[in-house]
Amino acid sequence: MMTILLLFLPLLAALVVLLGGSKHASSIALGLAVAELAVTAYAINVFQTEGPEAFYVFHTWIDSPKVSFHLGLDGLSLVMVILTNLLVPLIILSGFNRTIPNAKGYFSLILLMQFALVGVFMAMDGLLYYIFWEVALIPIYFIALRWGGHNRVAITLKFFIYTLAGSLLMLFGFIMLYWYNPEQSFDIRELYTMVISQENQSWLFWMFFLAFAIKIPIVPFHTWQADTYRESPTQGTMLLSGIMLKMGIYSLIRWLLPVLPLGVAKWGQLAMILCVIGIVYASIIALKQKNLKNLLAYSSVAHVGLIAAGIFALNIQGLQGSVVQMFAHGVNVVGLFFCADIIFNRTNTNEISELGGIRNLAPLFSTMFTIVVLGSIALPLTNGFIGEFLLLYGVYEYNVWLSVFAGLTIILGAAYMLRMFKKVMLGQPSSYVPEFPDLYWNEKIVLGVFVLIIFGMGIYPQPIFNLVEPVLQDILSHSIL
Amino acid sequence: MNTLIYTAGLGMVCLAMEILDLRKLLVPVILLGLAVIFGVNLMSWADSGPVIFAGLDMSSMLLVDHFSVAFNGVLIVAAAFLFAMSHDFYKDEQHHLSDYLTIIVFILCGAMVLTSYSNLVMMFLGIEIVSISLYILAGSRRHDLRSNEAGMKYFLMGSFASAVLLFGITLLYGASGSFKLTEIASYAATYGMDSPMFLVGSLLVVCAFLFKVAAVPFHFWSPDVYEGSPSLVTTLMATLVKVSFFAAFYRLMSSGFAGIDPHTSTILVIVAAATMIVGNLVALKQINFKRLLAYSGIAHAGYMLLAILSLKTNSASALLFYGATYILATIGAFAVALPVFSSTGKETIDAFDGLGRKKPFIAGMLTLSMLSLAGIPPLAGFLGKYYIFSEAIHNGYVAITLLAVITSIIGVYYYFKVILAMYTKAGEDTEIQFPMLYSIVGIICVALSILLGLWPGGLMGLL
Amino acid sequence: MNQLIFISLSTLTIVSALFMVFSRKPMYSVLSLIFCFFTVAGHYILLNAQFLAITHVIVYAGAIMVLFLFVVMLLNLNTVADQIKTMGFRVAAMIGAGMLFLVLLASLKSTTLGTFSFPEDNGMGMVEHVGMRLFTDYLLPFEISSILFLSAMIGAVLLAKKEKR
Amino acid sequence: MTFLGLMIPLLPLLGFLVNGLLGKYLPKGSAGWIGSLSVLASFVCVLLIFKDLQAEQAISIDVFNWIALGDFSISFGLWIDALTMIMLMVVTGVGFLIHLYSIGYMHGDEGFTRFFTYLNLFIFFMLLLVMGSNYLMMFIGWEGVGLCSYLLIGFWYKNEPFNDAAQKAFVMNRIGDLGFLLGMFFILFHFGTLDIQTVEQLAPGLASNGGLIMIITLLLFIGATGKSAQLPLYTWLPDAMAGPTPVSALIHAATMVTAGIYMIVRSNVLFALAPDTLTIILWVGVITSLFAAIIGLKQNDIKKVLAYSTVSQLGLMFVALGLGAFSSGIFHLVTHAFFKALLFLGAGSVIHALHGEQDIRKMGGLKKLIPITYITFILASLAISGFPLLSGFFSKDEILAHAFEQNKIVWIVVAVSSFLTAIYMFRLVFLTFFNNFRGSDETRSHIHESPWTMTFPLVVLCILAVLGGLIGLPAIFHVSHWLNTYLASVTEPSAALIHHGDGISHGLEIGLMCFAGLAAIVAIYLMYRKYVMQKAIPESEESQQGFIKAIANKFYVDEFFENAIVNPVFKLSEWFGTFFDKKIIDQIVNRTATTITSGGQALRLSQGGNTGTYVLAMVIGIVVLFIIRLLI
Amino acid sequence: MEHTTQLVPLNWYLLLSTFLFCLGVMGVLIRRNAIIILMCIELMLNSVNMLLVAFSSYSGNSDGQVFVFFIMVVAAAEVAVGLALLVSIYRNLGSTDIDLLNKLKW
Repeated sequence: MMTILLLFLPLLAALVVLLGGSKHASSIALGLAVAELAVTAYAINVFQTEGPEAFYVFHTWIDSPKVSFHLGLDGLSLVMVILTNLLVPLIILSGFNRTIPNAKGYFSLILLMQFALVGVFMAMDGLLYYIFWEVALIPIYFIALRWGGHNRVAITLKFFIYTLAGSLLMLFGFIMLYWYNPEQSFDIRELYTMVISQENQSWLFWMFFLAFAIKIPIVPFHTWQADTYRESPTQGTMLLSGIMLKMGIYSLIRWLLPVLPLGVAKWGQLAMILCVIGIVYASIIALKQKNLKNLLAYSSVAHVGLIAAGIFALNIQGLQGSVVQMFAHGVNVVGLFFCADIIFNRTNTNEISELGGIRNLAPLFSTMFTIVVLGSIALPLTNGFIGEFLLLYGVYEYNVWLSVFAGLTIILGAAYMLRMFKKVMLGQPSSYVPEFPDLYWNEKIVLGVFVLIIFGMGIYPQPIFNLVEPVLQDILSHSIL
Repeated sequence: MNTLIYTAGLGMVCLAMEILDLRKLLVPVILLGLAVIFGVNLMSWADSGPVIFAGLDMSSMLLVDHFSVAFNGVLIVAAAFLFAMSHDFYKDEQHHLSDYLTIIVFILCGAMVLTSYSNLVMMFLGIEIVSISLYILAGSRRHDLRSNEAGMKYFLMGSFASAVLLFGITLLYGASGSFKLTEIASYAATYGMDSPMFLVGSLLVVCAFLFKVAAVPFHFWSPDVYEGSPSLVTTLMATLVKVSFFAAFYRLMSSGFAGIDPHTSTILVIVAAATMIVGNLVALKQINFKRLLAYSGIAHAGYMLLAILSLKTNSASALLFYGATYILATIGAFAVALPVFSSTGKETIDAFDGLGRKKPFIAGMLTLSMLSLAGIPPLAGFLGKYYIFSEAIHNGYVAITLLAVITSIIGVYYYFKVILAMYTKAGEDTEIQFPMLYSIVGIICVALSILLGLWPGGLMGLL
Repeated sequence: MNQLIFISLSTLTIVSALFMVFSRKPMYSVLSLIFCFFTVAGHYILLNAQFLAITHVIVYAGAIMVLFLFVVMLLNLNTVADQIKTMGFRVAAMIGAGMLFLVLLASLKSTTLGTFSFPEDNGMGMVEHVGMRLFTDYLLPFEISSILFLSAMIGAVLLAKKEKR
Repeated sequence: MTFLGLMIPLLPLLGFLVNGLLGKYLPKGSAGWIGSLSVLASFVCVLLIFKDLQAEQAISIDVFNWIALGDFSISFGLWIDALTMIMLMVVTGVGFLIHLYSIGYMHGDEGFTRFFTYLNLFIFFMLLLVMGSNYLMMFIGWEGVGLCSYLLIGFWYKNEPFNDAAQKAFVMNRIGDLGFLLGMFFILFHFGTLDIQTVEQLAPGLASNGGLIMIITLLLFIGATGKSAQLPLYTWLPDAMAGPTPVSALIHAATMVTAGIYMIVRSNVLFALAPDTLTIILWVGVITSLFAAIIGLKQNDIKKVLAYSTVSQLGLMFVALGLGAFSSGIFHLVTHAFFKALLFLGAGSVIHALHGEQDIRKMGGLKKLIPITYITFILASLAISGFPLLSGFFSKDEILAHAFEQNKIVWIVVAVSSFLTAIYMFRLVFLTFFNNFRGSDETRSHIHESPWTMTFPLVVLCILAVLGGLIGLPAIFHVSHWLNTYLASVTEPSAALIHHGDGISHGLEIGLMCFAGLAAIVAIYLMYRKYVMQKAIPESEESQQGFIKAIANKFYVDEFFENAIVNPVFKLSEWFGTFFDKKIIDQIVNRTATTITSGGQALRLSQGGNTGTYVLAMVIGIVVLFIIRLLI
Repeated sequence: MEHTTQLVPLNWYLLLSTFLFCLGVMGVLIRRNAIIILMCIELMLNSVNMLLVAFSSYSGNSDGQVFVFFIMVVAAAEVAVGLALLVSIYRNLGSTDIDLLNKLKW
């Protein structure tokens, strides 16, 4: 019941917002998203006392082929659901004080997106998972298409088709799995335990990996990303970067490693190298980006590259690091994009060369921005550090030289972030920044929460470790043969 | 059987109402009649079996089985949608209304014959009833040269294909000595592979069917005819007729040729591949909406050929489900397109410009229909594709399914062209008249699309 | 004897068909097709399908071809010779049709027709027998074809009738 | 004790939080006192612990389990032993004085509150660094002080070059940090823990794996070179002088830059097990010390001279470590903290008096105008130059003695560099305080001595700089070397592992001391003759030539880094960003799409509208299908 | 027919029909006049009819002959519709040349 409520409340909310009219759309949406957050909080409580069994939902959905409505909430899912349900209210709140045409549609799509994301994280049946995965794509596409920037049409279409291409390959992979499965079902428990020959796994690996790699994105499948992030409306970018790309990473852990261990054994090394190349490559590109959102997009590519690398390291440190870092990156990158939005909102530009001197005009904003930047460059005691430390250690256990190479991210990350910060915030105010009102109340709340999370997680990450430890151990036991 | 008779009777009633000058009641009466027929069809589900006609056992001619009843049901629903839309579509041609509607009723009869034949004679007659009626409808805008052209092209090529079909049937008859599917099947099972005449005949019949379902390289008629025909007729061709031909094709392959021999399967694989590629690729560059849907129809034919290839118990269900979802999505799209066309006077994609702002609800319907055609979950189109692909993979057609997956990615692009037009372009200020019946049809179609996407069991479990 | 008749009839059939296909004047084509149909009727008789032969003459030569003639004359098509397709296309068409013929022959050449025997004149082609078949086994298609006719009838009227405006 | 131990870092943190969160609600100027007193309170805690804690005792405080997963766990733990005590006293003691000084120095600055917020945060992180019980804790402090250094260098953020300097400092530190991080990975992987004490105990057991220990120590040393500004990662430190002068005194002289030395001494067993690493450290220290001293000769910015001096002195400390004389390194660290902090504060006082003027060519004759500053500054200069019996004399001499004992070449180079130290220091002193004022009269009229908050720390530090040597009097004075004794519990485990020289006789030691003292005096005299008697003033940059010009331009090291690393990376970034990413990778994606569409266009044209063609296509289709059928 | 007469091998009919069929195909391909094309299609149908009758007679199975009736029915309907279309086009276009019907393409 709990699970059902958790899943369907956002859908209901989306409908309510859609029918509620544009005038109060944002408030209604926020209220319902907070309600969902409250449900999540309650779910955490239940999880602590009763464990994952309390969330088990199983209904036969389609008889032939056997698809079941199988939902579950283990630690890993719970972490992702918390991330989603925590970020969505903040994302909605970030849209206050902004003029949004047809607000009811906008917020309703955001909530629809939340529904799909929660579904992705809770689905324990391959096809159900796939459906949620695809459904998540629709609202974000329309958000970007309807409310995006000037070049949105071509760019969002590219994004849509590119990611859909990956997804359809995954669908193909799932169908293959279905028929390889002697029980002929998509149930995750059976997929974990079934035996597939190395040959089949090795090409199935690419079916899945491509889908995830495009979504995450891992270099060289990243070229849709910067453009899409730039052209999407801020809330869209936040959804995309904060939660949606986590779908890919989550799926690597949940669906790729344990289902295709032999495939991972064969190709994991290559994937790992791709990830690590991506880290350095994207970091270097970020150094000289001229647009703030582009820079953040490339920094995101670098960060998620490291997360994915940690996963392919196939050890508990790497996996734990990736989960923690998913959460941390979700918060940080959303915070960064929100800061970019605050700047754009007041100056109408995101070109780095046109900005400067904001520090002086908006001290509170600057402080918050600084903290988010610090989180993102993984300063100890911020959330970014825990993840990055574990991830690099995971990679180190996998291969020393790769970890050296991947470790360059801490140098380059600092370089491009601080360079950006310097040019945007410090120095003398530029002509584009005649006046810069400090944070509005909603911005204060959003950034304030982010700052709290950044430090909270940085200082006491152990709850997340404890939540996901059993799941990750189980997944590792399936993925290392 | 009764279904067929009632339907034919309905056609007669239509003609009679013309004489009695009751045109205004025509559409309601037909819809009512279809409801009755749907009920009759449902009843024949339970006692499907040999067909008795005037005391004679006609089971060698028609066989009412679950397959035919299920398909008939889908076709009746599709026809009901078409009739509902015809009320407004033919508003300016009231004096011909009964003619058009009667012909459509007869097409439905032909389609029912196609779903349930058990004799090549019946198959041939079914095909011809549908085809000849369509030639008429395609060319029915007499003063429109494009309609004339569509009718003529369709007629010439269709007749040519009929001749090929007949030649094939003749050779089959020559080889097996019968037109009965059962006897042909037993012949095929015994000598099929050794009899050149049988092989040639079956190949020619297959070619004729490939023409009727618009598979490459027999597809050339379809874009031109779809474009030139009156839009409602295009809808009819794209939905009811296409699916009934597929049902007939499936019936022929499964009960006539007793499964599929490796040669035919290779040929069908090649044709399916070419169909998917050509259909999807050419659709990319279309600017006319009907033409776009024609190529989309070609592409979908490619996917449905996978179901023909698979030929297992489940693949009939898959075909039924796919056909139903395809019909729903296409009719849903046309329910929006028809009034837009008549309001703007254009049939190109830019007729939809700005619809997202002007009529968000209507635009939403079209969007969902397009998404269903593109196979995006949770709409039914996704599950349709999924079933077809799954069956094909299960039967070992992995490579062709992979191609189908890849081409369906391309497909997304052109479906989205329509969506983009609605939401990103400004468009002219022409007022879009949107009659009630279109909205009702659209809503029902989209609702059914969503419903089938969420609970496919109702339709999937039938066969 | 039979072979001789067959060969001569076939020659006439083929020649008239060729003339029909290649004649530039529609009227000549129609006339040669009518002639061709008569020769086909001859084949039917040769094959002991007497009733069919009669029907064939009545339906084809008597009705269909008259309709053709009527249209040709109505539309006054005989005044100018038909346009012909480009040379390239004609060559392609010849090759295409020739290839079709060759392929069909190649596929059919190994056919053994062992199950066929000499056609006895057992009255199979007479009107009683055919009538019996039509109204018993083939009753359903017979009735169904009426739908076809009805449809075609409506259509022909719909398409060809002059509008009163 | 535990409570006091906890309070040590928490008090500055509290100061930070109060200033940072409530700063704008508090009365103007109170931030300085809050900041200073919190550090003073912390210092008091340190003293209280020092009173009770025996040299060989240690306090271990586990705050909570920070990261526990799989087979390792890292606690958020503090560790206080003798070495920590020394560092704590330096950090909180000197830190407090500098806080106090800042109240006067920063008076009236619009970022007054912010300044103390950062400064307190710095103290907190520095305390974490020295108190951390495991390497990860140390790393928190390590990066945290880097952050504060960044924030404080770029304190005046409206000035673009200052921001560049701040960024440079952070990024260069990060290079070292990567080394540190990798070192930690090796430790964690092979020792299964990051707890420093455990690692030190386990290390001898793994000594047979010589390469491993060497890799670990080298990586840690890379971290140290970054933080402690050694070759080749030193260039950020001179630039870091962009920050307010108290920052230079606290962070870039007394505390943060010595973190590298602290870290190596902290892991002395590991380093002792890797003699090759020690040799590398030795030579890096030697070269840095000489190199920076030479550059210092020709600098005209009062703070730059001190900065290069710092680099040089840090090099000297690394020499000590490289020689295995860990406690000597610490000794010099402590005395250096005193006199270098004093020098910076004095320089700050000068700059304060001159309203921001930093060029020594525009100073002169200040000794009468700001006497307290003058006296303390000159005493500090004597101390750093190794003038006999001042603190620097003893600490430096101890290192020289170790060098002489082990490696004569090292001794010579180090002796030369200390000689140069005296030269550039007194060049600075004479140019600043002697002769006549060379600036404008307008400036001259405003020069006045600093307020007591600034002079008091000068005096206290001056006393320490003069007497600081007492904690480590050499054996020839027939008193026990207090520092060595005190640190024995820390350094003893490694002492056994290092092959020391045979030791040198008392006579030789006295000789060396005399030689060093004499050299300092000679140097001072030379400078006196040149700059006071001959009244020379340094030439302008344009007239310099050859080697002198190279020195004045810091051997073009910055330019070298700029052209060899930074610019290529930026070029690469532009190439990746505008060409490779857009024109290659993205084009592959886009071209796939355009190829498909143009394929669609081509196929579309096959649909020519001609029925004959369509039928022909059908016929050909049938033929082809038949042929396929016949062939297979 | 007497038994003594020499039999016509069934293959001959097969050959003749195939030839006529292909001739019809060729006619459809090379002619531009819709009426002639329609006639060529009739020719194709006739070739089929003939073969059907041949098979029917040779196998003593009257199904083929019955089928020919249905083909005739269909042919008649087809011709009726086709000629109606043709007349309709002729009214608009003034010609029956199908190569002029190329408004719908691409």
